[in-house]
Amino acid sequence: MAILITEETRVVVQGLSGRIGQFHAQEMIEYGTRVVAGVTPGKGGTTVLNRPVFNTVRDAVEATGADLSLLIVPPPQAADAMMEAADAGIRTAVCVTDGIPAQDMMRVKRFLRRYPRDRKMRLIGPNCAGIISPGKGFAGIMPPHIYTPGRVGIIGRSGTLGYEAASQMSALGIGISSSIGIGGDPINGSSFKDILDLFEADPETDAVMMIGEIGGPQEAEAAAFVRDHMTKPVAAYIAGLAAPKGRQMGHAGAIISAFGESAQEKVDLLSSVGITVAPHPSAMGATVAAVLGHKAAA
Amino acid sequence: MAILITEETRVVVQGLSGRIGQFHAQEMIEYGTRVVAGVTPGKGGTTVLNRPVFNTVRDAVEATGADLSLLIVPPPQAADAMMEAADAGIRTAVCVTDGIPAQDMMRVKRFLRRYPRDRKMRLIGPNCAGIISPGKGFAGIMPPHIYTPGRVGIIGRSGTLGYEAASQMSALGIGISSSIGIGGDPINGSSFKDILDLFEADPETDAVMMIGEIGGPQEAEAAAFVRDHMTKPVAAYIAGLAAPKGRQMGHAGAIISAFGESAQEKVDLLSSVGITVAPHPSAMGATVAAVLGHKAAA
Amino acid sequence: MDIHEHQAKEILAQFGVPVPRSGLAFSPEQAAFRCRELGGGRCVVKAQVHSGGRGEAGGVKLCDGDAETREYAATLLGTTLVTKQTTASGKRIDRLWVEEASQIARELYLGFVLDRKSERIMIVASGHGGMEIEDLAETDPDSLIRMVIDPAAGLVEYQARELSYQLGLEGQQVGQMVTVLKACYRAYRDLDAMMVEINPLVVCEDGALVALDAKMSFDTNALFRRPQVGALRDPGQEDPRESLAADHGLAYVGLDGDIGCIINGAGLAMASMDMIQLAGGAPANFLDIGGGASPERVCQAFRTVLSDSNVSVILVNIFAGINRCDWIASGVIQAYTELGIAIPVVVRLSGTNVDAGRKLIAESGLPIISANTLAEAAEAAVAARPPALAA
Amino acid sequence: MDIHEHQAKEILAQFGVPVPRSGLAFSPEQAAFRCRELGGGRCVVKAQVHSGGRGEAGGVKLCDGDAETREYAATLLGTTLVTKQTTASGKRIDRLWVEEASQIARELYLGFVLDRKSERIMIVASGHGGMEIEDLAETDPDSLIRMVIDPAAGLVEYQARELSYQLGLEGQQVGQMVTVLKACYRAYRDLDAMMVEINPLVVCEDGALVALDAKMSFDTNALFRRPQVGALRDPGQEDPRESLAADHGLAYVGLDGDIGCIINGAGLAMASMDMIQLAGGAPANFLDIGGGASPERVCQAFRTVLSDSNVSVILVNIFAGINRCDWIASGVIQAYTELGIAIPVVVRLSGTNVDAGRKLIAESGLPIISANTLAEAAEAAVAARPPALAA
Repeated sequence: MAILITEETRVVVQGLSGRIGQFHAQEMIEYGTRVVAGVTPGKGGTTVLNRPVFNTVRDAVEATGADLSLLIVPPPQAADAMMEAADAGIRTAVCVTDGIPAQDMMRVKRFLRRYPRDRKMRLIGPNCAGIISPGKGFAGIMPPHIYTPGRVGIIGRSGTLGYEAASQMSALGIGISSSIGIGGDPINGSSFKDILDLFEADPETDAVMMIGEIGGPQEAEAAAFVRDHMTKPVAAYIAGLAAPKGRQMGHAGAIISAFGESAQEKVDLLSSVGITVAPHPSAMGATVAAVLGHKAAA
Repeated sequence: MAILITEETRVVVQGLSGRIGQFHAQEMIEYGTRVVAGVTPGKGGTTVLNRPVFNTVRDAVEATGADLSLLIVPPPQAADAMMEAADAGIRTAVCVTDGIPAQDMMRVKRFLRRYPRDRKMRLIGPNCAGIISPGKGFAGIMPPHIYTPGRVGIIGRSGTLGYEAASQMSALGIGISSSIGIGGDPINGSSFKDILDLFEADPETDAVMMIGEIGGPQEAEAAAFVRDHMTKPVAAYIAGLAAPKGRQMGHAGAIISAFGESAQEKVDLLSSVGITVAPHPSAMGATVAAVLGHKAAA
Repeated sequence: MDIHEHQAKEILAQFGVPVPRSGLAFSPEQAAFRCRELGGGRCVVKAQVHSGGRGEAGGVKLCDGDAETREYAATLLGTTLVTKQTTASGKRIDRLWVEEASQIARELYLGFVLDRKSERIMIVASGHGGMEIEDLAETDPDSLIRMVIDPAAGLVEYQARELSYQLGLEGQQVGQMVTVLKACYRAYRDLDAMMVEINPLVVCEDGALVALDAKMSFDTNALFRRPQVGALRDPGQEDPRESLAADHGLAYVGLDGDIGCIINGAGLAMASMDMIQLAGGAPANFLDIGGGASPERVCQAFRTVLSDSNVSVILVNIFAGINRCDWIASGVIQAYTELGIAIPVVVRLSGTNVDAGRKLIAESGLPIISANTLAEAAEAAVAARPPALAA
Repeated sequence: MDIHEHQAKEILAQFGVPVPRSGLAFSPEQAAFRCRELGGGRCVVKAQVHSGGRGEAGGVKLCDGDAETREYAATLLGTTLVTKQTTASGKRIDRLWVEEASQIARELYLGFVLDRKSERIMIVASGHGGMEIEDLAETDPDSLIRMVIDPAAGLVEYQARELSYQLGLEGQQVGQMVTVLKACYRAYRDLDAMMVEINPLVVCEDGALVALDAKMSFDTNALFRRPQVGALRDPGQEDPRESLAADHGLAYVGLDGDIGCIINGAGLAMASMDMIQLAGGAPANFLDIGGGASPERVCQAFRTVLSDSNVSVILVNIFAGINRCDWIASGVIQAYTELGIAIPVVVRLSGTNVDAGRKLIAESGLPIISANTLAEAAEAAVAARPPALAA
């Protein structure tokens, strides 16, 4: 099954006609992802990579049954594109765009709340590498071949650190069910908790690797969720032990601005609810291996 | 039981310190209504009519357990006062203020939607005469003594036409369980349908008199509700048979601007779902009597 | 509150709607000058009155050069224009709008209204502009596109694009239409409008979108916070009786009958009109004296009703809640004294202080016909009409 | 993006926040003139630097008359101010703000921030102003009032009143506070701020509210639509390396160690820093070269890192997704050629085009230390430091 994207998922790319959109769509198609359409306002009726391009997401959904949208659009248009996807009936939107104003994301999050639960779109990102279910399909900008198919889920804020985890796991022969990048912005569509919930329910996932970092309350929320609702083992790593307080570390969200937001405080909190935390980033793979062994022994 | 207001209801008056607020609060107290507090920003700590006045509705609710608020405040402050009441945990707000901008009401209606069902405030009005459960209490500006206690509910847009109905019924010996003025504005807090629902569920109400008028879609919605959900007999009168199309008849909402909004169209629609419609306004009492007889015969 | 076409265009242009080059003229000479300002060639001269249907009524004309413009302007100014939307007395033409002629390729309809069902602002648009929206709704309902705006999100850009594509716009026109839609929405929201209408919104032969005609009306309840809108009022376009009444806190609407009505409450006023009609009469007006009416306000109501020369009987129907029947009675008596009333007056009083009110009437010695119920009052009023009318 | 106190006050004043009379001065003479403009008596002279804690650091002084003002201004201008919030090198004082002295009865704290938990704008207020919010949170957490603003409704007036009463304000002050709160909220929302702070917001002895100090910072992601905010940037207050890096699309943060880092991705950069620390070293910087980095951008990253004279080793760690290892390798080689690198460089490449990249490095003949994993790379970097540092 995997989560969020499978062989069945019909993907539309918002921004397909752009150079970058086209490049990544090509990669996705080559990997076997079912890319069915593109959307670029004003380019309706054209074809890119043999896929029809529509003026609106609504048209694309009606014509192709697309249910997942990958958004590769410039920051000023990103919020509008996310709301358009939500209103057109897209189930999952993955936004890789970096540099979206925080108030635009506030607006998008509020907008998504107007839909009833069964019509509400799940937003992944922005400022994330995308999502992949190895061997099935991906929507994003990651190098797909570093991911070995398997039964461990990955959730991470950072793209490249997620690659690092996947490659460490592959080196140890550990495969991945799905890897989800939730993005490095202060306000993002889905939190660790939201994705942990999906992995907990996925019969093809046995354990989860969660890659957090300094700043923000989402790791603490994830800890509470793991304590109260997770039966599957969870490994974690928190980046930023060496980061000073009050300075923003690249990601708009990676800044320690409140009590409990430093890496050490997060490590302590995660450990306290039974999550196995990797002592350093080179031990991510080994920590997952240990957690899987622990599970086998249980 | 009656609906919305009983002997138990604890009433706070927003605008109690004003001349008009004080006048009507006095009337309410004399009638036996349990008026427990007033709210006037800046007058916190004072006393009016032997009732404590608070700066905020939240303070009043905390100190006195008020659950119904009567708003007698000027139009520019009315929207804010309604939102304050909703946020402070008031269950029912009755706003008599006339002349509130339509966009303020749009804002209030949207604001009320942010609360979950069990915390959502019911708003009656604006631009209404208020609500009364004869012999128990009232919140509004009506002359309470024209209402005889009994078992028929009244819902009306217009204040004076509601008095007319009540007095015709009294003259025929028909008493009233509760009379609810929903107001004459284009956007109001509660519709005919909302109040019909309450009367249907009230074991002390046997039948309902509904007084509509030209303009707006609420009578049509009420007709559908009566057809699908009402077991109690409903009588009705629609004012405005002599009103021309396109001219506003006093009430901001009383203007025929779309198909189905003329009095005759509404009469036909109500009749078609089994509602007994009074042929003229002097027959409102007689029509209720007929409906009650019909029920007795059923 | 309605405003003139040129005022609506000036407002919309400030918010970003493209409008033709144009200018206002209060005299034939000024109209000719405007024509020359625009290049001296073909221009459109439009009577500025608060009504639709001006074209069919002869209030809009394409003129060729300043001489024809002056001539046509002279025939219009100072006259009244009777359209199918005005009463038979029409609206006075005091100002003209002189506008460059556009090369029209397509006409669209665009309106923003308050939708009472969703309780939100709704866009109504059609690819067939130039017609009245009522006619469109009848003759080509399928061409009408409706789109509701979530007040929390505002008009979102994708919605504006979707609407543009549905109207068959393409290329640069889509971006222009998005601008027009957002401008209209902001004008509606920021100025507390009740209606914004651009009809027709034209696609010119060069592909540009232009608002050829525009209408706006405003929420009078919001004028306290929109003084700049209040300043646009043109009392010359209003029924003087309605203006006078409004200035005294009375809601008055003139009708075609002969029974003058003075009632408290809009619902009771409509019901009284219905009752008069049922009794075989015809109301001369709707009039709501409102709550807490003083004797002076009642007297002013009489003055307003009597300014309609068709009125042959007056019906006063009061069910007092926050009103007081004794004040009403005093007002009626005062009206007799001050206005020298020579036609029959029927008075029905009920509610607060009714006994005191009835006593005042009874003791006044005036030829007032008293009634106890709404039905009695309406029947008495119809019966009291002069024989010629009662036929 | 931070701005100066005087800029924040000018913005907030435009939105309706009352601020003291005051003026900007770039010279002692101008400062003295400002003092005379304010009446020539007591005034407050404040160093304009992007940092809190200026008072304790000697950057704010109450001066009595224009002579003292000139004298004090002369001691400040052109110097650097080191506060507990700046680095040891401090911030340069190029401008002063000369302000009328206020008669303070009470000091309040007022802040608007983005609350990541609710994902909304949050007001933080306290009846104990003048302290840093962090200190307040520690020493008097109960005095902190937090209020979240629903973006759909905006800051509603009753909320502002509730907050005012909670702060113990009364009478006219409540209305003034409502004005201040609404002004700050609008400024935050309309200009895409990330933080608005008035500390202290004082109640003067005459009862009036005045913003004595103000800070604003802005969302750099929104500068594309706020050119008026971008124009307020003062590069003189920024770390020149961070400015230079930002101009080339690099995210750079200077730190205290000696191992220069060139990494792609913020998470991997932080992880690499963690790994260096674990291996016994100390990172000299955070640097994210971003996605799709050209050889030129890599070369610029070297230039930025090398501008820090503490750097004794450079660690390049790339896990290429949308980057290409061959481009990275070319950039490293170009840096050797252009910059004459004399310190050890450790390179770890992984991901897209990794083989091509490694081949380029291997065939370059340069003394580059290659590593295969993150751990190897960090350990190699720590091991490559000069013996003195590696102690």
